[in-house]
Amino acid sequence: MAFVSDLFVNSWNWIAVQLARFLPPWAAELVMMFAGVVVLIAFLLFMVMLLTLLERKVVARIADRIGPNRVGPFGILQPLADTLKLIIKENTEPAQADHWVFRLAPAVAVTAALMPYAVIPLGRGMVGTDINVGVLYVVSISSLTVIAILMAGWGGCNKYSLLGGMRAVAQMFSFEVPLALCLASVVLLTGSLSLVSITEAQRELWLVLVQPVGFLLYLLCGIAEANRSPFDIPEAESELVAGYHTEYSGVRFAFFFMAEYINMFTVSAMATIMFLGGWRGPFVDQLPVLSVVYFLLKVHFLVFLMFWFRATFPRLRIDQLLSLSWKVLLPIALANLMLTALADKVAHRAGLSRMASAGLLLGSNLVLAGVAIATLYLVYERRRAPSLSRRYEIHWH
Amino acid sequence: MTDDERIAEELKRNIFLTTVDRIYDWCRRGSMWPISFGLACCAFEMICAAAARFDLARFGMEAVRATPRQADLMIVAGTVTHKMAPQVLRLYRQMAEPKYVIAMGACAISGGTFRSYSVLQGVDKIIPVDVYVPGCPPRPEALLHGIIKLQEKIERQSVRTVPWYRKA
Amino acid sequence: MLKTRTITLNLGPQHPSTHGVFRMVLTMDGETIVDLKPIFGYLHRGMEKLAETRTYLQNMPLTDRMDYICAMTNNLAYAITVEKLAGLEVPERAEYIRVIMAEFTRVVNHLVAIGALLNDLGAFFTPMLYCLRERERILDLFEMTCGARMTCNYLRFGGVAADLPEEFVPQAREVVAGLYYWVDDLERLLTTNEILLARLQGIGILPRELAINCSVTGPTLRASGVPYDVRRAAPYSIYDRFDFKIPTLDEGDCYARYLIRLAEIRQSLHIIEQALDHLPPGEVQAKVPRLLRPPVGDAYARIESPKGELGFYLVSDGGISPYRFHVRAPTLINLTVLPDLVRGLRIPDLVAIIGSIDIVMGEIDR
Amino acid sequence: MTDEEILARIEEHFPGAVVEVPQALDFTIVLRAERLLEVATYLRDELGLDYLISVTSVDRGDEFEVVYHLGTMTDQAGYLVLKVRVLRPSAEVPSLTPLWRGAEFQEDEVYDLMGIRFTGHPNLRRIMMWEGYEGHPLRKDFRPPYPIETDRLIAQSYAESENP
Repeated sequence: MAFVSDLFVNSWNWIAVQLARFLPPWAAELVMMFAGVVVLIAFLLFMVMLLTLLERKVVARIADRIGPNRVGPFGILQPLADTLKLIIKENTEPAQADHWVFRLAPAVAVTAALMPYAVIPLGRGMVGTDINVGVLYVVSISSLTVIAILMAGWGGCNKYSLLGGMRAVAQMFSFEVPLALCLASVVLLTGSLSLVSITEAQRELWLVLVQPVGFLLYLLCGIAEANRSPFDIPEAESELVAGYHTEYSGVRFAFFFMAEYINMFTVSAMATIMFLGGWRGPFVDQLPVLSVVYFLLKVHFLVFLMFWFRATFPRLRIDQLLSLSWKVLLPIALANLMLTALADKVAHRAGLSRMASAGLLLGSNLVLAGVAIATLYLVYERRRAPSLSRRYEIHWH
Repeated sequence: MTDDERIAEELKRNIFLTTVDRIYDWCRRGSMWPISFGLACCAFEMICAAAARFDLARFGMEAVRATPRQADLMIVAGTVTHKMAPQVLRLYRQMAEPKYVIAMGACAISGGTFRSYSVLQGVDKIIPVDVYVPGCPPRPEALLHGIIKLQEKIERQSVRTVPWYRKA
Repeated sequence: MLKTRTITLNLGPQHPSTHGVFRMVLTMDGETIVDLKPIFGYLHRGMEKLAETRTYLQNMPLTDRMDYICAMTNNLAYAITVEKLAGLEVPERAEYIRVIMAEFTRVVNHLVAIGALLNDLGAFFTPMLYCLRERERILDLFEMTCGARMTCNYLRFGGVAADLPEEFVPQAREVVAGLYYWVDDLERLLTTNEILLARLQGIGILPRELAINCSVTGPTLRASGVPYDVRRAAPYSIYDRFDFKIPTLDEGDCYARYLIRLAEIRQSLHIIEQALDHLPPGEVQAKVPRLLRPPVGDAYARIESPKGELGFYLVSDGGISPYRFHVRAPTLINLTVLPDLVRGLRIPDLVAIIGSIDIVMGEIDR
Repeated sequence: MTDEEILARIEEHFPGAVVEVPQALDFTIVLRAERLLEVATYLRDELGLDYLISVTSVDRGDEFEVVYHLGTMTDQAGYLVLKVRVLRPSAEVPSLTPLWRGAEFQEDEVYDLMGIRFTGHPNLRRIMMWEGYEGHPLRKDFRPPYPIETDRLIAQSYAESENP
């Protein structure tokens, strides 16, 4: 029972012990590290497949359809068929392409997407390495994706690709800033940059309960970072054909596809860790194997939100998107950070109990939300009033 | 090597290839992504086929790609005019192998009712067509039937004989 | 100072949001459109020439394939023109049936237009599929009456091809009631959506004077504040008997065009209800010679098709086929304003504007 | 204003502009081609016929007829048919595009399909067929050129696929 209760960690340790019997310690370490990487990548590939299937099913259900159901029972083998097909498909390359850039871009995209998982705890004790600047690492690595997209946009020698690449750069740069600020306020509260300790810090209280504004902002910025609808303008299908991956086919396109879904998973995973208590949940201390289940459930809830948005919302325009980031999200994120710092300090000085300080933080956050919404309403209504002195009243004749 | 051995050897190779063939055909059949390419009236029945009542997604085909590079199937839905023919050809060439073509509707098959100076009398004059779906326009069910026929056709293909792996 | 250059971007003929094979050559400064040159003709099927070699009745199917989303109104326009040319009368019941069909077609077209507009805005398929789902219900009615979903070929000179089946009226009432409810639903989903407002309001403003000068018709014109509707201005068929209102808006932008379509759907449903209530019994087809030979002359007749004023100009030399067959295609003429609307905007706006003008290449190129 | 009044006004202001008023289903005025522009300007600005419904053309053997339908965008409005006849060899008509931008594509179409040139049109081009296409399809004596562009393309395509 003890073994099963923490199945993954225990079996991992067991293998390590077995290896250490006939290998020198450094070799055993190396093998285990390699195995860890392989297992992680395999897990992520499985997740990508699951997500593609889920997305198609969810979007289909929202649109009153059935979704894939022919390949395998209930269509669960659909992603497998897609993957295999993309692998055997021809790799086209435009004659005028910047060949090296064109070929490297997919690899860079996938690498950049995979790297954050070195530090993300997927369950209790299930983390590649627990480095003490985890948050910083994830934020900096995930902005590497933009390089891959720019490479793809440039390399394809296609105007649509180029436009898509340019849009992606603008978009990701602008959303990086408020995103980092949201994470900063979490770091401020938990006092650590390590993702494991941040999860530990939410033992009693999920941070979403004291930082609702931060959570929402993070989710918005995260969706934009992952280029998901309604912020999917770099690959806006109805405008730019397929955006930066217009010229890619076969495996290379599959890589971009994979990178996009892994990014989506990363964003949800980070939101879960930072705000939703990571893998924490009831009975997790008695039965640690549950932690993975909790983690995946929370992540998939957020992913489901993204699918939902995708199926219902129209897309924003690029300038509207950027002004949303710089003029709305950034000020709110800054104010959130300052207010959190202030409230935290006040709570410490006054020596409030944990619950009381949490109440104070939540209160300040809600006040911020109220002020932000009121300001936005005033500003936008006033702006709307003169330039659009329109009331859209239908005259009947 | 005796004949028996040779036969056994050959058999082994074939059995291996058959399994490869099965997987090869299965994955192409299961995930045919059409290019979003509508020419005329039939395009609308094609869109209807993707809508709630007929639901093309069941075949894993709702992943309509806007770019020819990522598409496997070109549904020529509608009249191909002489002015459009070069672009159709070009789109077909931009698609990556393996690729398939369904000629949907009378116009794409033979020019249909438009026997006039500007209409190409059948898209098969410029690109090879795998399945013809008659009708003006064909009902979405007819298109689905055509797609199933194409899947059957794909199932009978073999890695060794498909044209796109042959050295020219 | 950095030197910049404009780039030329070819949108189409194959592009996800050109609604067919429409090509636009854009001159762009970064993402801003400096100029636009529309290029048509990728679906030019030579209908007008073809029609000169076929009898009058044989041309009816050609009109189905013009604006393939609203076959019934095309039929109606053509039938009215030939009836004017040949001086034919239409029985009462047939007129009512025509009106019912034409208004259902209007609903179908506006549903498709709204769905396509949302699709262009990037609402991944869902609103489009909802619209198509409702459209199917109306197509069922068409199919029940004439056997075809899209290319109906239902109207005849001096009547309609067949009487309504028995179960048509109750089912039509059901569909109408369902649509009322569903249009409200659609409004709840879309009309106040903040992203939709941001994308559509103030985009592609078409001034009233420009609209008139460019002979723009249909919902696009009415969204610019001109209450011009052929059904009211020059009633054809029996439109003078129905109580309906013409909605107009003063703003003239994409959102106004969207609202006009929604309003017109409700008005059409209202007309259908009245027509169903007063549907008289009797013949549906007047006595018309099987091989029609209209007297020498020419005639122009027009109707308010869902996309604008659809007119046919027919010249007869007394023979069995028209000497000249011309279509006044509303969408071709509506597109005149496109370069003016998009100048200075961006590609996403262009896509929204095209969606809101509601074009069908089959009619533009013929 | 009734059709007859309009005709009277035109004849009063532009003596000699009206060639003929034929019997027709719709009230029709046949105008002299060179007077078309001024009459149309007058009709638009003075008589309020501000809506150019359609522009089309008919091939009548040795002459072409260009047909304009003019109306207003008000209730209870009829329309007026203006016709202009030009002889086949020259086939030139003043363009109405400077007056009504709505005429632009329609005149392009008439030029493309019937081969009537519109003088003063800002951008007269083939709108339906491609540039360099021979002939004007709607003329009665039109024979499709052979082999046409696509045939060459097809031949080329086959040649490439056989021996790449």
